[in-house]
Amino acid sequence: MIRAVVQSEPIDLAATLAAVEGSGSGAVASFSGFVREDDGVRELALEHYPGMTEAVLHGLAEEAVARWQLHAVAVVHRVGPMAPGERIVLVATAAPHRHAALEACAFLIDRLKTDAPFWKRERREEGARWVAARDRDAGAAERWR
Amino acid sequence: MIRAVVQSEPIDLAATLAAVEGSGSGAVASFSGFVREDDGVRELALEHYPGMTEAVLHGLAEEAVARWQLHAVAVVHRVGPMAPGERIVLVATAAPHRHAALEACAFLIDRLKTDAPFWKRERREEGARWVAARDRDAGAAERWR
Amino acid sequence: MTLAMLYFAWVRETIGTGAETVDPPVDVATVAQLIDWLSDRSPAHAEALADRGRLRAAVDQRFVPLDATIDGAREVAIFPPVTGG
Amino acid sequence: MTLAMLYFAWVRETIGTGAETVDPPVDVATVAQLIDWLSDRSPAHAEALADRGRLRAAVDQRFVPLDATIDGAREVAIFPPVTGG
Repeated sequence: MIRAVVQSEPIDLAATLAAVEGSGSGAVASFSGFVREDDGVRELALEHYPGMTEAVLHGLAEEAVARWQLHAVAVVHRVGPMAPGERIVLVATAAPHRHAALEACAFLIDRLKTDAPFWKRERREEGARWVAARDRDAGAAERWR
Repeated sequence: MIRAVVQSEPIDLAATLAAVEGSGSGAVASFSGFVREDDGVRELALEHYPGMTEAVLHGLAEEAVARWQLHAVAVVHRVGPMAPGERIVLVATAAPHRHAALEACAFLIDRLKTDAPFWKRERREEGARWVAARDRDAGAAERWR
Repeated sequence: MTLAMLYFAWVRETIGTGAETVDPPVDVATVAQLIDWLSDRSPAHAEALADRGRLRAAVDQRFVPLDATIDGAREVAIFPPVTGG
Repeated sequence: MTLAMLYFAWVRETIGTGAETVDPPVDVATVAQLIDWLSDRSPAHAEALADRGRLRAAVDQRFVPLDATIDGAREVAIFPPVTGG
């Protein structure tokens, strides 16, 4: 099972994990990224490139399936405005072995950060700004190439 | 928050993840191990060493918190009889950064496999047997020392 | 050559639109040359496209370096470095 | 010296009990010597404890090698290699 979704609705963790766990695998890993609650951001808004985004996410999911022999993978990314504490992204993987499941999660989130066309704009007390890309994200993605 | 639990009841994924996510962190990772559905096991029964098990799990959780600056960690392990497809173990971590959360999950499940006193007995069509320890699990735990 | 241009994030905000159709002359062969040509469309375009180091591009929904050709392209997108996840 | 012995998994099954209180003589100083001494308690003990390579131990709820001392111990557990997770 491959599920790659971009949505403006809140991400349903339970439903997504249940779908991945339904593959009957021995090992399931997940990673969620959240709008941090502790650094003064009042709202985070995500913009994306419709069409390209979904294709990139699906391609990364397919690459992970091939590389780690995954039984199931889900990549769900939210767009639009979000409040602190809300889930921005969820990746989940099912594999025969624990290291495959965890590594594939790391791969998906690292590569998503550099390969998928999303842009974050954060609103703080002092105003709104587009978030700058971080060099360390490029480095993290590089280790999977 | 540190939660280290051994229980005979089914593991409540949603409640456990909600508790870990409640820390307000930017990154939450999880790993679940299941009774495989595809290799002929009809029932898996877990025995453990009451008292020592809980202490070991709590100690591993504390070590993970210190090593990866986790905001929250949960380790929940089931004991007693389980059917194929049921969750045996859940580890979940909340951290400021994604790699910390994912690495801490790998550490917890790797070390739990060699350090926590659990024993698996599986029942198949041809009879029941105690599961033998695997050398590769010792190797996986060794990389964290 | 008719191109569908797409702009995202602060490139979109500064230009004032997320999409426009353009018809560059045939000597506009690369994304970088396209950016040069687009910069003359308005002061807003010029401002948004001034700093090449902060711009990234996709041709027909694939990331490309700015020196990539636009030969045969239908859709070109210009945007800042991505920040998802 | 009174010791609470605990047995788990197939060690427990083969011996036929998961817990017993024993009172080894003072010259029983290590886990290995305790295993030798326990083996004489019954044929079931002898069978369960025959293959040292398959046995692991904990003294007062800490894993120890078989040559560890039992001096001052209150609880000693003998079991196969663990298989949780």
